[in-house]
Amino acid sequence: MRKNLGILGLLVAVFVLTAALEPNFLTAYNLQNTLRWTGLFGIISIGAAFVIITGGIDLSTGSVIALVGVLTPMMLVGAEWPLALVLLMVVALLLVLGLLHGILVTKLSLQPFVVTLCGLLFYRGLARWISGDQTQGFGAAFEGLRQLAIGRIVITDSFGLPIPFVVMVGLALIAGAVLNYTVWGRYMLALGHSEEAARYSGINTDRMIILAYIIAVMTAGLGGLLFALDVNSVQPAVHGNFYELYAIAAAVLGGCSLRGGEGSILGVVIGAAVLRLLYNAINILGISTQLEFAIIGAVILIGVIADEFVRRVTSSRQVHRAA
Amino acid sequence: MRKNLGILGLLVAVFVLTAALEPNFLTAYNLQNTLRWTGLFGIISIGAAFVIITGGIDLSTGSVIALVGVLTPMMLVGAEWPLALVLLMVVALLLVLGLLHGILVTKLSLQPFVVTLCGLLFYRGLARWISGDQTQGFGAAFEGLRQLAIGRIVITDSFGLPIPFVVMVGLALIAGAVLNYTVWGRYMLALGHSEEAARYSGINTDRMIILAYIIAVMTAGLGGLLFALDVNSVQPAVHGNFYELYAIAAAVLGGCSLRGGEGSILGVVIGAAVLRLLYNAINILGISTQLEFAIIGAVILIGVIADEFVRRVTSSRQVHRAA
Amino acid sequence: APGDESADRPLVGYVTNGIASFWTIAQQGAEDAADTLDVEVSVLMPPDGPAGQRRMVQDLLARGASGIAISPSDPANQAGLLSEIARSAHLITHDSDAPESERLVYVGMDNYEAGRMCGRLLKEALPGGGSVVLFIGLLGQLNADLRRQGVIDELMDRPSDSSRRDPVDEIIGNDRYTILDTRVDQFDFARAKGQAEDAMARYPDLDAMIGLFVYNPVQILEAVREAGKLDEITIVGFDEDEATLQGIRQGTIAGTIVQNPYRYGYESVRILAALARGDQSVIPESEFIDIPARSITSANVDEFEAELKLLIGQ
Amino acid sequence: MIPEPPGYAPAVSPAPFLEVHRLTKRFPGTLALSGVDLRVHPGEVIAVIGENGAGKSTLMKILAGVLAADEGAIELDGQAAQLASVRQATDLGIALIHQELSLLVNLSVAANLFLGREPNKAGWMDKSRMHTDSVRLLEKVGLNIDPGNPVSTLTIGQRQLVEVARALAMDARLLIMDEPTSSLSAQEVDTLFGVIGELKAKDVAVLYVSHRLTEVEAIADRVVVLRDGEVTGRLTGREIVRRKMVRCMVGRDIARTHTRMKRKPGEVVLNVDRLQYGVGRHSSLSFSIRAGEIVGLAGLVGSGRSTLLRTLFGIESRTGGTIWMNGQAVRPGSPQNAIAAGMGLVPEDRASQGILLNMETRPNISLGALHRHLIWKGWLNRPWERQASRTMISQLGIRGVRDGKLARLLSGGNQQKVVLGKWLLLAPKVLLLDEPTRGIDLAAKREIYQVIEELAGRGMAIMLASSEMEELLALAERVLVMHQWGMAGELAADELSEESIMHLATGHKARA
Ligand SMILES: Nc1ncnc2c1ncn2[C@@H]1O[C@H](COP(=O)(O)OP(=O)(O)OP(=O)(O)O)[C@@H](O)[C@H]1O
Ligand SMILES: Nc1ncnc2c1ncn2[C@@H]1O[C@H](COP(=O)(O)OP(=O)(O)OP(=O)(O)O)[C@@H](O)[C@H]1O
Ligand SMILES: [Mg+2]
Ligand SMILES: [Mg+2]
Repeated sequence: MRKNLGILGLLVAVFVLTAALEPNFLTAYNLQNTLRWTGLFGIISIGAAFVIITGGIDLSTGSVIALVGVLTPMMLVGAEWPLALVLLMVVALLLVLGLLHGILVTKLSLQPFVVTLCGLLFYRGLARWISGDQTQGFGAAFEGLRQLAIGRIVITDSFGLPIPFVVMVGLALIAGAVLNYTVWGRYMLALGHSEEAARYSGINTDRMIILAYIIAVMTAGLGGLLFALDVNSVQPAVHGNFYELYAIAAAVLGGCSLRGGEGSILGVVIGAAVLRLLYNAINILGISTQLEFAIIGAVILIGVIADEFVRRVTSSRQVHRAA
Repeated sequence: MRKNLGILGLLVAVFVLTAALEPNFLTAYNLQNTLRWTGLFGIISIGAAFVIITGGIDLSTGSVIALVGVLTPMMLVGAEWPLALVLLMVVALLLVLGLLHGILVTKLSLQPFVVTLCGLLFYRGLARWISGDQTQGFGAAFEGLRQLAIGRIVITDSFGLPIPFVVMVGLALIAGAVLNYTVWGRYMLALGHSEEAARYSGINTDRMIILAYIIAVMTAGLGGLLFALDVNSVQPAVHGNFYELYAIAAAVLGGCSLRGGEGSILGVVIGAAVLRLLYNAINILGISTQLEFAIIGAVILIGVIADEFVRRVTSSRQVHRAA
Repeated sequence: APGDESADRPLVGYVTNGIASFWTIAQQGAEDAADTLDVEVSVLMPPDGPAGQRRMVQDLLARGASGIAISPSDPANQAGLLSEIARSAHLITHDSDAPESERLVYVGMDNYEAGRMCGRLLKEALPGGGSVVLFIGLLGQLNADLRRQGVIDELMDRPSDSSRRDPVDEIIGNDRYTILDTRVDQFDFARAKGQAEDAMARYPDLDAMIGLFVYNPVQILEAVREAGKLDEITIVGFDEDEATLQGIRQGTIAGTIVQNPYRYGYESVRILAALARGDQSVIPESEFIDIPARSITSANVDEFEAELKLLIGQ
Repeated sequence: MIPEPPGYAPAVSPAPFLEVHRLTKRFPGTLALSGVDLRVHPGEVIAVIGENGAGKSTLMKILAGVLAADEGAIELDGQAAQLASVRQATDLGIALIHQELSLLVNLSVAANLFLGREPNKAGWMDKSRMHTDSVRLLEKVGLNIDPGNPVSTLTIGQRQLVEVARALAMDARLLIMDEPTSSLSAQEVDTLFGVIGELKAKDVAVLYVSHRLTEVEAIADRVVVLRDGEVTGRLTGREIVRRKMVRCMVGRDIARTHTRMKRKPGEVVLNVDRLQYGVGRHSSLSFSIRAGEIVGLAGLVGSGRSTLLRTLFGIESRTGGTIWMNGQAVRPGSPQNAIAAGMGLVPEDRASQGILLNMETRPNISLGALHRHLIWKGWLNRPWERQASRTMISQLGIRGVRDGKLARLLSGGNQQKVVLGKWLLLAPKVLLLDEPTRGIDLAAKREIYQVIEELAGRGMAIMLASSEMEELLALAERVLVMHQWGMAGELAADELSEESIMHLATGHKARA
């Protein structure tokens, strides 16, 4: 918790500032939307965090999102296969992809950046080729299924919790528990610090790394399904472009070190929330979209710099206390 | 040299295969084009390699290319400033950006991935904002300057060496010399292996890292200028998107390890050539553009896997010889 | 609609389907209309297709926009989003239509028809027929697909049917014209240029190149000029990039099909402003405000440029 | 080669726990083990000794499942056993304490103690049990620290004790210790021997690797000597005396005591005036060293010796005071300033601070002095570099190593010599040595002592921080003793003895 104070402060600051400048920000409608987007991006960021914690990186997220987003409607609407079969096929595909990433990284000792960069290129090409570059969507059918992405759990008349957000919270709880209270989480943190030392401790590091890549691809796939259901219109060439960078940015903002071995799920979720909130703030304050990227870049930088200062101050204070 | 055999083999394989399948591939016109593109991408890849060798990464390349591509025509054509002044300003700007990256990475010990990711976002936003999202170009003026990008040094009637390729070769020679024959190159390699041990040996590691980031931004800027002169119309929102990934991919294909400490400039240049050759091959063989990404992803993967096998075989052969 | 309580300066939204210089001209029109009619306009250009549109529309609604003009990337699948707009604001479409939705009016042209016009331009410039390669930024977006199909159908002399789709990787031909390929560049100008070069390398006897997105004719022209094939290859294109117009003036480009993005922007905001103030009369019976595409060739290029300069106030 | 005598069986137990037959291991360019036989019975302590690079660590790693042997058979309890992974070896009851520290410094001590074997139910860790067990284990090895602290806050010595505790946690039947005491001072070594005694009583077998022959004399039931991958001697009981061990190791006698050369100290080179260091510590140190002097720095584990040296060298920031070199104040802030002023530091943590493991030997040796020998501007002088590394390799007796070999593949002792060579090339006026012979074999140690003496003879001032009492007594002309980051006192040549040093190091006031 203490480690996430910096990023939490940033979240509160952006929130309060936006609310003060634009009252419409606090409408139930807007808050719901922001929560829904936070849920969607939070899901993929949690998966990214696992890989980062083991000292790897996953650049394929955006392309996996595109691939799932193209395949699911093609199978459901185009080929009219039953839902259960389609889901089974998607899960099987994701498992294979995650396994592949993991095996290439461990057994062939290829660099994670390279393996997943190839994934980024390959799956995007695959999605474009399979669909013939045609936009895919569920049309007006599958309204029920689409509730998974656009539905909400009603709380008051006007406000409800969007389902993607609820899914994300559930996922975060599980992920947090795995990371902090199970041996597997401990193994991942350990091998993130030093794979060699972890292996010398008798940990099956390969298996844990493969597991992390599977988790990342699975959450990307889950995110991809929800994104597709939400947007309901998937352009194979652009859908999910750069999403891996958002996921990684959220994880890093949330305290994951790309050197591995460090990270908290709560932080990652807050990180994703900050990013989404920023997007929302820029649009709702009517700031030129041209500045969108610039502002987000600047805020991430400010966030990590602030974090670094907090760390330096607290660590020097600790020393003083110890003396 | 021996280390680059794998990637050289890949280059030859793609070359021979394409030439066999499509005779037009060997026309002077096509070879010139491929060389020009290789030059352009090679330039930015060499810069990326320096950062990678010190154990860092530069994700801002594409956005720096966009920023330079937008600013130069705006100052030259829009504001009608003299060429020398414009070049001076661009160089000064690039120096500042490189310095900034380096200082954030060293003095504030932020993660290179994060710093340059913020750069990626920020410079892109800046380019879009300054230009108001308007496409920028040199129009019909500056034909002379544009020869830097589209001109060639005539060799025979029909064939000439494109100037960007010549520039790249020059840059590669300098870079190779710096890396292998100067203390600075040695220091970069050393600190890429272990920054701490390098510092204990009395190396000013911060200064060397900053230098690497400056080199990366400068080559990205040079590349950006040439790209802008070449396409002569720069759309701020998309110009140079993903080019950092190509630069990194070329460096990695060429034998740079993202863990730092390893890399050869010759390899990087061959890596860039492989990527450009692939693009050319896909187009000239009339393969669907939708498959472009998939093919490139697959070939990079095959390249690094082959490389890994070559390494394993040669190292086990050494063992047998020793025994 | 709830937007009716006419505030002093109602807010209206103008959402594009991407970022392009084409859209900045439309932005000019939208902002001019907003100034004249005293409304506030927010022009939003999503960098990432439908997903970005959705996000931006929702933010507009949250800000209490009284009306939104949108160029839907993918109307068939965006029904939900469009009805979400229609529930709380006036919805109109521009540039690309969504006839099935509850939109009040469509401001724009018929992209399929524009594609056919482009085909006719080529037929005039290259009456004897020949081999053709198409260049386009992105497929899968309705107006892009329609444009491409229009060109193909015109060259193949087929009857009009905007629902037809020819696959990308097949050679299409009749006794006069052969369409060898469609190359997609994803808005990467450098790649667009490279693809034009590669097409010439692959087909040394190529007769014509058609650029379907605003920058395509420019990049084609660059590549053809550098290859020294200006006399051999006929170029036609879309939109009014300065370099394209210049090429037409110099005779290196045969012609281009221009839309009128300024009017798209202006008309959209004019209608939304009137609606915001309760004036329903701006909606014609046909629910279509036609801003027809025009063919620009060397015959009318100077006239057109003068007109354009006047509009964007240069 | 000397085979294991067939009839040998100690009185403790009739059946051996572990039997190794004709074990062979090759590395590129090296035959690390060649037909090694070994038999280990429950409850016996076998010391494995040998020069640097003899193959001791390789043998231990094979037994612990880290490396696979090329040839040979391993039997456990009389049955052929596969030791293909660390996990398998631990499950069969074999635990290894690595020579190079292998702790995860960002994780807590408790997490490290149980890494890979956390008490858990269906994957869920029992954190409270880990905590209480940790306290018990740390107590056993004499460490009084909170198991919740990250390992990064511990000194090298403390970390070594944590490694021992971790091995104890495994409840192994065979405990392998690869130089467990290389950073420990006499007090901690005593604690460790106590622990080993308890293990023996519980029928646990111990394989003990060390270069400190006094320790071997004190603890071993049997000794196995390796040289160039072959067993060259097996000693039992009364045979375990220093002279015999040395003879088996190096094939000749080496004098026990090092003969000190006569020198005349020169001018004061290094003068430290009221130095304050370590954020939040309140100590103020003043001392000076003359040219040609060898000054020892003694203290218990964690007394602040290493931090002091790092501060002098500019790695750690000082909070007050001045450091004078030849009458000029040294600018703080970076090692470059210290080097420019004429200092050099051979750091304590070889693997992360001393050597670039993935670089070849030659650039490692030349790294510090490169900039003094340029051809022009920044251009490397490669012929000089080649020459210099060759010279150092022969001068320091780095045996069997070509300068193209990756540093990682050198034995620990040879790595240490490479680091020393790097600083010798730079010829500093003041050389700070932090545990310079950690993990170095006897013969090499003598050679290094010789080098140090010669350097001092040529007028270099040397500050030697060491945990090894013998070393301090052999080399230092006077010794500064630290206690809890402060100077407890100074002992002149005639006051020097093990007792007097320990007296000060444990916090007693200097005798009047
Ligand atoms: N992975 C490796 N690859 C190549 N050679 C190696 C490797 N590991 C060890 N060696 C070599 O094998 C030999 C034995 O090394 P080992 O580490 O077993 O020696 P040691 O007896 O433990 O020495 P020390 O006392 O210095 O620790 C050395 O020559 C060393 O250079
Ligand atoms: N990075 C650190 N953060 C906090 N405390 C530290 C750190 N490094 C060392 N210490 C503490 O500083 C004290 C002295 O450490 P130092 O390494 O200087 O001792 P030392 O006398 O060299 O001991 P050793 O022989 O164990 O190396 C120890 O109590 C240790 O816990
Ligand atoms: Mg050893
Ligand atoms: Mg120490």
